[in-house]
Amino acid sequence: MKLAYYPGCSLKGTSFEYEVSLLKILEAMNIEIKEIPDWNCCGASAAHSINHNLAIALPARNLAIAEKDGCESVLAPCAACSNRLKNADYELKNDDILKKKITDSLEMPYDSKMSINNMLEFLIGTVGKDKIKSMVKKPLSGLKVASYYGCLLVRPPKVMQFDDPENPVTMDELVALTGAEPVDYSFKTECCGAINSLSKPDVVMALTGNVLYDIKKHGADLVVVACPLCHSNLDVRQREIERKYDEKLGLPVLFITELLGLSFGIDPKDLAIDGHMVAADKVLKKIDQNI
Amino acid sequence: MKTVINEQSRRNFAAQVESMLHDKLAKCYQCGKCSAGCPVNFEMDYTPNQIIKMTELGMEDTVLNSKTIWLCVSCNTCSTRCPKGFEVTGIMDVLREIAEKKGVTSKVEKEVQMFHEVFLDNVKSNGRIFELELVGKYKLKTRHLFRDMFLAPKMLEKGKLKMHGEKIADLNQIAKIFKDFE
Amino acid sequence: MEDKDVKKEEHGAPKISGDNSNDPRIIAFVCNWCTYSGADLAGTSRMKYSDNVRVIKLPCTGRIDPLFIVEAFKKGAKGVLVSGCHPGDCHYTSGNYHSRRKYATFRDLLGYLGVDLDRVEFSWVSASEGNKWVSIINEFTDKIKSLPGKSTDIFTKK
Amino acid sequence: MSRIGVFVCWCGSNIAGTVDVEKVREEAAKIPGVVSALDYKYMCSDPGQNSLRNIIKEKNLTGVVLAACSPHMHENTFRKAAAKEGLNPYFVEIANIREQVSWVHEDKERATAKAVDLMKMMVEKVKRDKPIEDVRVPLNKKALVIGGGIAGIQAALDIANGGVEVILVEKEPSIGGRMIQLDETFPTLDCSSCIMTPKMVEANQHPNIKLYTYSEVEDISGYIGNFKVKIKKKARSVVEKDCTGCGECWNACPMHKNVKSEFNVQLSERTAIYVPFPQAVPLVPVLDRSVCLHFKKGGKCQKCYDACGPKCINFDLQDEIIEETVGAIVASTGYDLMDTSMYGEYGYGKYKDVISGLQFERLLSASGPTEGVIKRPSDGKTPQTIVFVQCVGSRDPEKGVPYCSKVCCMYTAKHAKLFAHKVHGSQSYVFYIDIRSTSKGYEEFVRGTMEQDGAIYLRGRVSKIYEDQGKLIVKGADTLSGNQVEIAADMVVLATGVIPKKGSDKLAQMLGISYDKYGFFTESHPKLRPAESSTAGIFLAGMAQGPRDIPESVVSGSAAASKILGLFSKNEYEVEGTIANVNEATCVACFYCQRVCAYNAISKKEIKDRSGKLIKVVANVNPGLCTGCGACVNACFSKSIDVKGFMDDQIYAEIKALAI
Repeated sequence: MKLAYYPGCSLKGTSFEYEVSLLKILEAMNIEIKEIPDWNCCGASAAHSINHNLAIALPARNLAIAEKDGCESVLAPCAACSNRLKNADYELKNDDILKKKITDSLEMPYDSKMSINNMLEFLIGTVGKDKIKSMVKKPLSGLKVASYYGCLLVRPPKVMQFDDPENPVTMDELVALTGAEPVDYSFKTECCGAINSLSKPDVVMALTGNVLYDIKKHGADLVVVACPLCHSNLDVRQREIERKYDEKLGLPVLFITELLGLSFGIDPKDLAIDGHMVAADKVLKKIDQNI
Repeated sequence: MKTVINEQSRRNFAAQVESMLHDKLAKCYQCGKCSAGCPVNFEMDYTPNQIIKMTELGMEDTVLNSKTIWLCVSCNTCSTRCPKGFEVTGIMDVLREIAEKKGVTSKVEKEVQMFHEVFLDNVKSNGRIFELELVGKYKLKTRHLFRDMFLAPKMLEKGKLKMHGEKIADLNQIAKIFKDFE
Repeated sequence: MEDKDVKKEEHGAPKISGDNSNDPRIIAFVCNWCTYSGADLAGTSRMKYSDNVRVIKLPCTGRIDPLFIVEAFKKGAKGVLVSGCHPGDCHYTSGNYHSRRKYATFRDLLGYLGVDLDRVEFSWVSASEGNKWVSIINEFTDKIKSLPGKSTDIFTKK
Repeated sequence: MSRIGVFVCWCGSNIAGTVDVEKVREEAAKIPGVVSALDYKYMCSDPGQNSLRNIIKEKNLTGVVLAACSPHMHENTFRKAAAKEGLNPYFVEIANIREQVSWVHEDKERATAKAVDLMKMMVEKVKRDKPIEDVRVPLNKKALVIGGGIAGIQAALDIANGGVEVILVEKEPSIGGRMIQLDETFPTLDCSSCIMTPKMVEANQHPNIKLYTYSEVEDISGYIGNFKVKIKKKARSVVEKDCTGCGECWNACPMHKNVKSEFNVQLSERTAIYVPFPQAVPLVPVLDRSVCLHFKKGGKCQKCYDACGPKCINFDLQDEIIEETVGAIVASTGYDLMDTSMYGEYGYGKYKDVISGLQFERLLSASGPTEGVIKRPSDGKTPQTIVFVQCVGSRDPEKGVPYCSKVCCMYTAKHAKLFAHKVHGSQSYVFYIDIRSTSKGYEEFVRGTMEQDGAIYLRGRVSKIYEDQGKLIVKGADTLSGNQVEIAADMVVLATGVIPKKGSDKLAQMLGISYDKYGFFTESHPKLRPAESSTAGIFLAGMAQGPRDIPESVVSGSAAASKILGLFSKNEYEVEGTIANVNEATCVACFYCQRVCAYNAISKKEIKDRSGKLIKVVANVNPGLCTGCGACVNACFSKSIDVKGFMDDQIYAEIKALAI
């Protein structure tokens, strides 16, 4: 079964670390994926915010291409992309009139049989816990890790069909596999402000600040995420938030793929951890001292 | 505040929203759980449950010009917890789409609206997002030239902002999609 | 009054039991507890509906023998309506389930006998649904009127 | 030869205004077999009824058709009138020309034609009517009450005081139900156990009441007047008649602090041998074998046995099956609370200080785990700020149930009031959607909670509760001020919705009574027969029917009791004769009829000759159970079963009367 890969725009740009680390751990685990040929942007929040049909048509093109390419499931590491792909798939399944309009416009059929996976579903479901556990060469014991899920992975539950929308645990389970200690806290699925990062920076800082300070209060050494938008807000804006609220955070924000890579014993440089705005040096040192 | 209800325009507006939403406004019983959990409620001029009620009452101008519809970040907390299963997030999308189609420019939250427009322009011309171009055009349009500028050097240094964007091969198809659905 | 008279002329003299596709005879088999009461409620609420229908009261739709339906067509009915309580609301606990299950089986039988299945309708009307009774009767009557053919064509030869 | 009389009623202008009644009468007179046709202004009036009776007598009528209002209105009136002249009352048929003709049609000519058709149908039907006798069933004058909460106790006491024997079956070790778990009751703040305990004792001591606690109804068969009941008396491991309730056994039990107390809703622990609460009735302990060391570790521990003075502990006692025959049953099985841990956003089960309303009752109660001092489960500190959240699970079709649980508005107001009384200077906040306070003194009570006791009411739901530095942060909305509200509380009380007692659907199936999709028992008629179930002889009481408060439960218990006393005031029960009837000569004993009968009314009957030799087996209809639905008629392949009053030939004749 061919596994389609839909990187999305962020993984090719501001969140290149996510793609680098993903490809690295896949290489280590000997898993092949195939990038959807000539994929296009899913339209992200902008499309569904002002044009419902466009928000279905743009992702539908990618799904139809992947299907034509002989794939039955697709990995969309970006939480926003997987959310939009799942939404489009859901609407096409439930609205025959719209489906006809869209497939007519695309001049491509779509059979609605694609299984769409976000990064966590892919890791737990497709790769499997046993495989991941067997890969861990450098257990991250002593490291306290908070998993931040945000909105897009779990909501709306009827469309996402993933984990408990109020208290998800999939990422925590992955963290536990690396030997690190998952940290429970209250704001696992509170919103970071996501799409309004550029247009309403103050709002975003307030929301992201809430999440980060709650994580800090619960004693985490670092945060893992599976969403480029969350990463952007938690990492890129962290210095600003510290200044605004005049309280130090110093929380490195890693992608879950990077955390797995570290536990696999992959060199942090190969995982592009130095690409983050908040330096992870302290955490990396702690890991090194473990051995 | 006072609203004189015009039955015809009330019905027209409510019916338009309901048909786009595939849901009934009367389903909402105004318990306020949406507003209780909304992460951006603190910036809004009307709470989400007020937007639903005002839509039902046909207060089209107030609703389409509200900050609320543009501040909504579509985090779906409201819809997920709604005891009636009402599409609260959905109604925000619908109202934004109506505002966009009617050319109502948000007086108070135009940045958000502009960002969405610039974003889609970017998709239209490249098939994908070229972030540097997106940020640049957005800043030109909103004239917030210097906001967030301090982030740029470090982001460039870290390789987060690419100097060249990618375009997809079949831009004709993207153009067709936009033509068919815009 | 004048208008009414003119209308009458247009249609010719109203033919009560005539064999006329424009004025079809419809027989409704209804249960005593739900639909009969629903029809009574339409009356006490002074709602108006098509006068083509003749109601035969049974204790429960579970009592309806498919041969009653065949007999009704044989005696000139152009549409047969069966109506009872909503599933789960049956006065007799499960009688309407029986009739529903039976109906599915006997639909085939009716079809085999040549009954035009478009002319048989099955519905639920509760004691509180006078308005539903009215709309079902009116819609069913309109439907029967719109169907092509005369009553003799109801038993189509295969 | 039939001699039919047709009577056409004008009903003033109600019928005569739209239907040409004279024409209907003329048409009637033309029908063969009709010997008299008459129209009259008001047939239901005394003169109308008198003319009906006179003509029956004069013309020696064999059947009567009234073209009048709906049979649901006056069928009985005219049947009674006919019966007075010696005519079998089932020889009266009604053509409904008011509700289904004159009131719903406008064209007089067409309406008249329809009225004539309906009249003709009934004439053909009445010609084929057979005399029907109502059936009489003997009654065993003893009642069974299932469930010993306030509704069941009230029913049992009322029946017993009426001089009738009652068997009261309770699943738990003690009677008392939910009410005995409550602290004070709204709106009068009576202490619940102070008013409940005497009733429990009275029920236990009443000479006409036989009490089975720690027992369950295992099987029920039969019908009104004659129900056979099997009761399973679970092994208590304590000989009831010898026990003095002294408490030496549970004091000796080494399993203290190991099992969560059901009575205190998980807020305290109990021993393996225990009484659920000090005022239990009967005051006899139960040994919980699922946790007892004697049963888990091969018989070594027998500390309770050693401590017991009268030596009434018996580890070898077995479940016992008791059989009883009763004439009527009350189902009053009560309610459970919904499991609110499904609200991930509220953290019930995750945060110790987020508790249910019933748990708060136990914290308030002097006999509760904290002896009536309000303490937080997490650290035992007295809370200063409590947030009450209403409608948790209720009015929530997505995660809970769509209905209103009815009692939460009032008990929340009571909780806030008692909290203010017990902890001076404290503050409560109540999140509500609507306040439902519609009984006597209720609205004043809620207002008092706000105005005198200072509770702040916020109109809106809560979206999330989380812990932060020892406080529970409650994120809610107040839609009246249009605000999002955040409150730091010491404790949160969820007003949890009510659902029917677990297993009540199974009991309903066993009893053959209907229940709604949630499992609440449904009334025979929601307004006019609220105490009756869908099955004759089985009555309903208490929360098992749907959410209601204590006074309503008491009323419903008394209502069920009065229905049973009324039923038992006669020696026989009369059933309408329109039931199924088997032609034994043609029955081929396939018993398809038995399979489709929802009432288990069909049994096998052996026909023997004079020497006792079996000739054949046939279907037999039990008149006490048959309701005359007619499902069996269509199941019968040999056309050997029919329903009186709705026989095949009558229905075919009605269809034929409509022939075009």
